[in-house]
Amino acid sequence: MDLASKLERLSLELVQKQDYLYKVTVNLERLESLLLSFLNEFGYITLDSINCRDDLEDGFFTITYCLQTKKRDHIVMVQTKIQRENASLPTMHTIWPQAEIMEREMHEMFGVDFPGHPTLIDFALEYWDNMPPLRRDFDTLEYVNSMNPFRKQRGDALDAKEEMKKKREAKKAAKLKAEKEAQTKAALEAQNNPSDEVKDEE
Amino acid sequence: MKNNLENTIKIFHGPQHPGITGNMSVELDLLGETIKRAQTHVGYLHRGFEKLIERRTVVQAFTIVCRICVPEPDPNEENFARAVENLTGLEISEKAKYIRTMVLEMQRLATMFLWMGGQAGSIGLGLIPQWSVCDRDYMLDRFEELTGGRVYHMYAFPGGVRRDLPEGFLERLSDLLDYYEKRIIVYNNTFFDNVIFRKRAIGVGVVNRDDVLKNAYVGQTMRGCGIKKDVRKDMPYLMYDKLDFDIPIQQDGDVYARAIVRRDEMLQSIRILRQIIKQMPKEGEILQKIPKHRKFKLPSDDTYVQTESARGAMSYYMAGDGSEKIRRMQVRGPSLVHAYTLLEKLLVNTELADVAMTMNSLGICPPEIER
Amino acid sequence: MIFQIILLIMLAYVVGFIYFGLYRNITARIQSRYGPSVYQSFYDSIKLFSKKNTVNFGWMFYLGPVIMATGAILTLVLIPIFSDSDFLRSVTSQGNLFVLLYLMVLGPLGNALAVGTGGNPFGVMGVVRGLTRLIGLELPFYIAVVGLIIAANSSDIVHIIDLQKTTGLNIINHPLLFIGAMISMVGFFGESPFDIPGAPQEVYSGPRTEFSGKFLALLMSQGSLFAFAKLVLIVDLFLGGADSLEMLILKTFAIFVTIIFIGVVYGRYKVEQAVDFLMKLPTLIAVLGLARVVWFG
Amino acid sequence: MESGFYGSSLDDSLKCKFEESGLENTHKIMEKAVNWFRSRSIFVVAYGTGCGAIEMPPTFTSRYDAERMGVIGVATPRQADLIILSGYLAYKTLRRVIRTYEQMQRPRYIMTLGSCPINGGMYWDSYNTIKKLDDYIPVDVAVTGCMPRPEAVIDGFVLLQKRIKNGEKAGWEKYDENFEFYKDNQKRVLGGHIDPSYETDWYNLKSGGKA
Amino acid sequence: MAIDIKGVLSPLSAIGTLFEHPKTLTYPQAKKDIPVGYRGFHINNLETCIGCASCEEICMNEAIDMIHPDIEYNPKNTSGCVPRIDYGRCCWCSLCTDVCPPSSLKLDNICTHAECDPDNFLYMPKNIKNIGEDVS
Repeated sequence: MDLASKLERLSLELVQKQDYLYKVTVNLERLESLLLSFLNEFGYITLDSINCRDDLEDGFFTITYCLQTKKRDHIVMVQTKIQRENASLPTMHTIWPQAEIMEREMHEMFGVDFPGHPTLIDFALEYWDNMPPLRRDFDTLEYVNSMNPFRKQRGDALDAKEEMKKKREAKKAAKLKAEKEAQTKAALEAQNNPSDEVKDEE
Repeated sequence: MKNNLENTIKIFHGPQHPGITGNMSVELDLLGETIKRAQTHVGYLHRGFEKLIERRTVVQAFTIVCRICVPEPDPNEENFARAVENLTGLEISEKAKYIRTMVLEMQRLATMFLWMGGQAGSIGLGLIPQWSVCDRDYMLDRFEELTGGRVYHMYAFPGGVRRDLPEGFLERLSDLLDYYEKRIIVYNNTFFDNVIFRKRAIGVGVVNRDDVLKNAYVGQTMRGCGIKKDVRKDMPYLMYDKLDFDIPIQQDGDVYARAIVRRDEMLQSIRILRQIIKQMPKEGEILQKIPKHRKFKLPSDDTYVQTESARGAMSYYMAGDGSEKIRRMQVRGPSLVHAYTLLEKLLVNTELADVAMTMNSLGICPPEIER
Repeated sequence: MIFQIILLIMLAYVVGFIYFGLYRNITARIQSRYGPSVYQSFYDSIKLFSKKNTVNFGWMFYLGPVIMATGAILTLVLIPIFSDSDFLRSVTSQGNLFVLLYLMVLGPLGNALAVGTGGNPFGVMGVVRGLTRLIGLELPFYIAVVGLIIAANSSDIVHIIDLQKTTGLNIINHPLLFIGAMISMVGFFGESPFDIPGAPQEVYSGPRTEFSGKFLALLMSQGSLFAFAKLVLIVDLFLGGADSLEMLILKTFAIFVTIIFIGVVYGRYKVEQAVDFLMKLPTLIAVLGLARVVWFG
Repeated sequence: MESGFYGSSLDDSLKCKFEESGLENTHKIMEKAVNWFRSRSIFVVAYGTGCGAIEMPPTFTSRYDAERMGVIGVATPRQADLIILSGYLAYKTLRRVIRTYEQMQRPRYIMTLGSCPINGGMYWDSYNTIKKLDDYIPVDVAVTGCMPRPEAVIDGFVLLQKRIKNGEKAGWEKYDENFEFYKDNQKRVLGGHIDPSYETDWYNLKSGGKA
Repeated sequence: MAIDIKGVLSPLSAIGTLFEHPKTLTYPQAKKDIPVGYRGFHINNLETCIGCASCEEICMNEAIDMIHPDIEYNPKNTSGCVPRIDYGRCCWCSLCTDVCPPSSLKLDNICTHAECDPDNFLYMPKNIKNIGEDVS
């Protein structure tokens, strides 16, 4: 592919993921210039989307820009990593107008800052004062439990595993009991009729 | 710039409004009836899908994705299934591919009928919604037979589809297509040729052709401007490379051009469905046998899939992390850019009466903007 | 006399509501469904009268429906219902077409007054649209009426009816005037393509947005009274009036169904498109009719 | 809240008047008649708060035609008797719903569609949706399903009509009686911001940023 | 002033529908046949249910509770519990029926349930052997 050689000159590797999907990984310093050269030199004029992934364990966000040419016959993902703490990215809204809304969403959902972005305000949430919700350390279930009570009628629910164990134990106990009873019965019988046994022996 | 907004009154078009497509609102600054500024507000439908999906395994997340866009769930299922298949390297059988293609095209027809109702309703032609929603219902009846669900089908499972075709299904579908062909002529007479619709729609909401490619406008917005692009042709998935169909285009870029493109696409959908009915293999595995009771382990990798929905290209970004759960799934539907970047621009200097019409013709679906 | 007036209002009320019910049914049939019961409008109006009102915009707001109802009732009383009987003759002979044309505008003005105090932007917008549309509607209708007055040499409706008995129906004698008047009558009935004031996709219910409960019921009642009055007016002017109740209902129903058909199959013009259209085509037709009357008798 | 003149028939003052003149039976019959008319004519404002919005068009158009039962769609909450909340409610929507509901005139009813307003539904662990709607506004009829078919919605209408006809205690009366309870719940979950906010100065933000 | 004659006249063809039969389903009176295989409400064959709680495990809505039934059930039931479904949670995805090892849990094609009290949506699946048999 032509793009691969072009990128090789920039010492970047183009990886083919699927039939129509390619990926370039780049570090944050070179991101802006690479996107500009994608737009101006390589002919990738469409910014399809900006995706953000929270890699909590490694402590960074993975940002993916998906670009397409005029022909729209393949997609190139330009991927970069930014620090999770005080995350900040260059804004692309001056180049691609649609980036404005994508970045606004990312700001709200991940808390990524975009210096120079004009409208970094609420996108979908209203009066939100908690952690940005799509960060993976935000526990949505805990938040729900603190805000909203569920219905209480389901209190009689049983833990099936426990019940299974209980029943198994009960069965075992019943079996043991039965065995014991049988034993004691036998023993009792033996005690009650020792004479018979003796007689038998005789 | 600020002087423009003097003497304007501010009204809210939505969220509870008969002229809005779903639950969103547009804040309008009006000078008389002329709009001086428009601002989209969403968030009334935000559920945090992407958060919910992170908490679920692949099998569990499968049932939730179709809710992302309510009027047309199937492209979502298809995208999700294909993303999982890409990540895990599953191959699906030819019959499953045909069935999925068929479901997608059926969904496209159903969505188009619903759109036609909305578009006609937005100009006060109450007759067409009554007819077209009923016609859409007949397609939902077929879905009911095939998938067991009326609106949410939950049918395209990663690795195939969940059920085989019922007996005699293809014949009944074929009958329905005959009926639809007749109906489209009726709609052509009563709606597309209607003098009022032509008068209202021609020259309104004109999209600038130069913006289209750069700003990632998709679907009919793009094809109404004379740009012949369609994911089904450019990056064919499923069986689309083996099927014969055209991409209808119009040159004007206004509401009427988009309506005509949609009408022609309905005819193309019928054409595709007829081919599928003819070519559908009799035998074939419906669902791949997945070891360990339908448990998927996604590798720590990412992928990006695109499907042509009835309103344009819909894309999913999906990444796994080596466990059963999905690390991240991001939805990029066609509405996001249309509702913000495009709508806010198009509405300026049009009239209040054009808002509902323009919005409908862009195919905006609020639940998909904010997930 | 008072008894007759009350009888007339009751007749108009019943016929108007049943017509409204039929309107819903016929529309529903064209939309291939059954539609509500014919008496649905009665149910609606009684239910609305029984609702509690908790909003208070002041007296002016609530006078609006009253003014509108007054306009409707006066219009109704001044139109001769039957051509041959003495029913209400002494009242109708007091009025002539000019008074009627004035009274027909009273309703929208009362509405404007009320909605203005309500302060709902959608209501105000609807009223402005309604008044703008009225300019367009009145022109062809007034020209047609003037043409009839010239032809009959009198502005008395009774005279116009009587004249049609000798010269033949005006619909045949002056078809151009009839077409012009009918097109604007579609607008007076608030039907598509001229239903812009209350377009739900744009301004909710337009002028009615803030009205609820009893006042909405009053609006609906006056609407059906007024609709009946307008139908009778058209019948009197162009179809030679009616000499019996059956004839009246037959003729008004024919006009009504025509209006419904036009309303169902077309969409809605924007307000300036509507005025533009009304100023051009129907006005042209009416003017041609007028010219024909003036030059050829 | 209610002024004498704009008040209504069949409220307490009227009842007193009837009772004073010894006409309790007449009042009862009148009330029954009015209840019947109320059940035959239900004006609906359909607020598509969630997925259920997709089943509203089939219910109200020619396939299922709810209008034949006297259930008629209107545009504004002022004229409506019934508000249909079709699906889950985000917090942002709940603010608008409360406002819409309070604009409706009594008697007013609420119908919810889908399992989400009942106990969270499939968004039970979502950070942005309401789990138990009847804590915040009184629900008269709940229809389950995901989504409920139009048949189920019509069943809901039939149930509501039966309730109105029998003169059973409706949600709006509960809302008036337990106003404090509902308001407290609303405040708890909406953080005091019960009215929607429309205060952001978009225009200055944009031009200021880009200049 | 050009007049679009076709555009004016062709919509009038719609009036012909007035004389056609309406397409409406008069629902409470006339019911539509819901096909077998529709994902409606749950049924559970207590004779074969083994109380394994697979359905509870797969349900991501946590809609399924295992409780002791009032009536007679399968003696081989390992836990003595049968599923009860909260219809304030269920989304009728039918994953629970897919994973059911003895296929005792199924979805019927009955699917309407309206209730005044939102507390009454805990649904005990009907004890039916097969779909179609004894729906009472």
